[in-house]
Amino acid sequence: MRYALLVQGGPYSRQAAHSALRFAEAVIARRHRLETVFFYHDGVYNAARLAAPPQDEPHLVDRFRALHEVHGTQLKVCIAAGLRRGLLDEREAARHGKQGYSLEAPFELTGLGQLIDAGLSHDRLITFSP
Amino acid sequence: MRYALLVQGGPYSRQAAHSALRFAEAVIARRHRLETVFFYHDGVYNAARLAAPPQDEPHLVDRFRALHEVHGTQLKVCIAAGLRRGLLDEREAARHGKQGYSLEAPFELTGLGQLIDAGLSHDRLITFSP
Amino acid sequence: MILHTLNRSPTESRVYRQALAAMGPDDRLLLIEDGVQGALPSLVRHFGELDGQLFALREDLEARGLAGRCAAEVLVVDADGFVTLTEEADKTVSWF
Amino acid sequence: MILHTLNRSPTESRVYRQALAAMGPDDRLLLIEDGVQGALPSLVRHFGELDGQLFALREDLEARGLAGRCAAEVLVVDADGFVTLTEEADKTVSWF
Amino acid sequence: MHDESMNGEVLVILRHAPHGSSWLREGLDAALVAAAFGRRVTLLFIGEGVTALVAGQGAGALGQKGTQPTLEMLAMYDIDTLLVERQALDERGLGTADLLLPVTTLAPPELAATLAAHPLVLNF
Amino acid sequence: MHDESMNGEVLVILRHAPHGSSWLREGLDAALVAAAFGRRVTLLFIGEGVTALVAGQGAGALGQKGTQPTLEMLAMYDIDTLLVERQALDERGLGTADLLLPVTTLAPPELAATLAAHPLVLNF
Repeated sequence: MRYALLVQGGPYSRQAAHSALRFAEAVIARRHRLETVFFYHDGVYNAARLAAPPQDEPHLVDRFRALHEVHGTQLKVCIAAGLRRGLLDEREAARHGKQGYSLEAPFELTGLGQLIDAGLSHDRLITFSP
Repeated sequence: MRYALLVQGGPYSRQAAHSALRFAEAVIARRHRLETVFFYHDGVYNAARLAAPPQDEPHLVDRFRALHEVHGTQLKVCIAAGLRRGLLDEREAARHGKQGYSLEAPFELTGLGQLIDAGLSHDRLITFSP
Repeated sequence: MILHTLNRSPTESRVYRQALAAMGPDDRLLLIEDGVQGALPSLVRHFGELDGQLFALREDLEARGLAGRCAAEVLVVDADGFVTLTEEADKTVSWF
Repeated sequence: MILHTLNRSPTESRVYRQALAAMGPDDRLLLIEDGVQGALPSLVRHFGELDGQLFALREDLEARGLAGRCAAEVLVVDADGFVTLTEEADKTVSWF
Repeated sequence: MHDESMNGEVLVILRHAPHGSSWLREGLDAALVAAAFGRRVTLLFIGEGVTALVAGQGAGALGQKGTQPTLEMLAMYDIDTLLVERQALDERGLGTADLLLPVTTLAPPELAATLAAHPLVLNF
Repeated sequence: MHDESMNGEVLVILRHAPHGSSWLREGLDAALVAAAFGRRVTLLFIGEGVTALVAGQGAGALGQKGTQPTLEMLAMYDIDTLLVERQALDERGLGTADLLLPVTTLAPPELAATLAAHPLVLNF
């Protein structure tokens, strides 16, 4: 089956992102296709490129990135939720006259319409909330 | 009196930061001295320098910055809570081998000991939680 | 005397019971943010007998369209009154 | 058939009542994260009669030291079983 | 009452009050986007979410705009199926006359049917 | 029982379970730092927080380390006043024998006295 996940909790503050990654691995182990992870609400913080957790803790940003690199999972970050919370890619940073950026590929800023699309076009959408 | 605030909620996701800023203005209007705002838990996200909220919404990062500029309030961000969540100043970014930074002056990364100090040495500590 | 603040509605979160359990006989409870819903006449019973010790923040009531719907026994204060409550209390504890 | 997930303990949050109210006769409820506390024998009564429809996630029970303390009527599944539940359900709704 | 009009494609459940968190706003945004993309959208207000519909709301702390203006725009997006959990109104001493917009109230057994009838359910 | 040993300078109230959120960890961090700076620290576990003390915890999802190792280090920081709300244990069918560490249980009227006795109260 084609799965999409919706992650709404920030890293470290709540278990949601941990649960989503554990579920993602189990989905893949059962030979489903994990096509999309959509980040909304505080879930967008999972795309913060400067996250520096202690070395004896899982690095959530890297774990999500690995889903993309190994399994081709698309990592979509709601642009409206991201901008409010300071998650900008280079293009948005330039558009808002800011130096630097806080979100990098393979995470991509997209509209909420892609969440609706994923929810209707994938076989399953599973949500992990804070 | 000498006041300290503890802000534990992120901007936009919860009202905590809005409530803290409203309270801060009322404290100052009553001629108290607002010496310190300490950011912990998701409160550290209030220091995200790239935050780009819609123009018809309050810009919380700027509002906190104004407390420092106008009233000399110190804006202290818990370093452990910040690093996990991707809030690094230039020094920490360099120390972790990362390009760019996500937190800028007058916000400053400090240890949790400063929260304990503020709680014991100021006349009042008021907490705003998510 | 301790000032306790509560930012959750008693319909959604049971943290109000923790706040009540931790209150001394002279302590005060201030409802803020989503907590002001507890000031509605049909919900205020969750707080039992807190005569003269139960407050709600006016600005948060107004933002939610609840300013005119408060139970009579709730003392409504504005942000300035909130600061006064913190001046009068030895310390303030946040329940969330 | 809908799979509902719940990540809050019934002692802290009343969201479990919303989940129960929204469940159809064949729906299933899976306790995850802090929700697994509801599988304790003294708390499982909050879920009423959910014979064969109440599940709890093994990994979250184990992380909390609760794996050996579950009520007998709770069906314990691991992450693989969680995926199976989502395969079998038409859709999954998250309560938090 | 359950009727055909409840059988939209996307059900957005709103369970949070205005101002206290961004859940209500973000849920409404999801509903508006779905509608803008031509999907039939149903809103279901349960628990504290029913307070989103109380008339006479204002701006929040620091002048943050609330969700009342968004609710008043729903008709422009052809979102006109607003379902409200009757019990949640009762518990708060509210009636439909206290609300901003016309709604359909649901008794408890109708909730499950509403969830079952929509292919996509988003719970905020 | 309320006695002098409860009258530390810093009271840290822990109300959240391990793993589900970072509140417990961040509350314990605040306690350890206060103790490391030479303050007398009291821990008070109420509500769901009492589950932090259940024996036999493991790592969390993805191997995230839990808070049990931190709790086992408390004595090294001279944090030895661990107060637990008796009702919270009862509600969960737990007894002090189920817990990792020796604790003092408090009846409801003792909670307020504990808060009053500490100059600084941090509630997590």
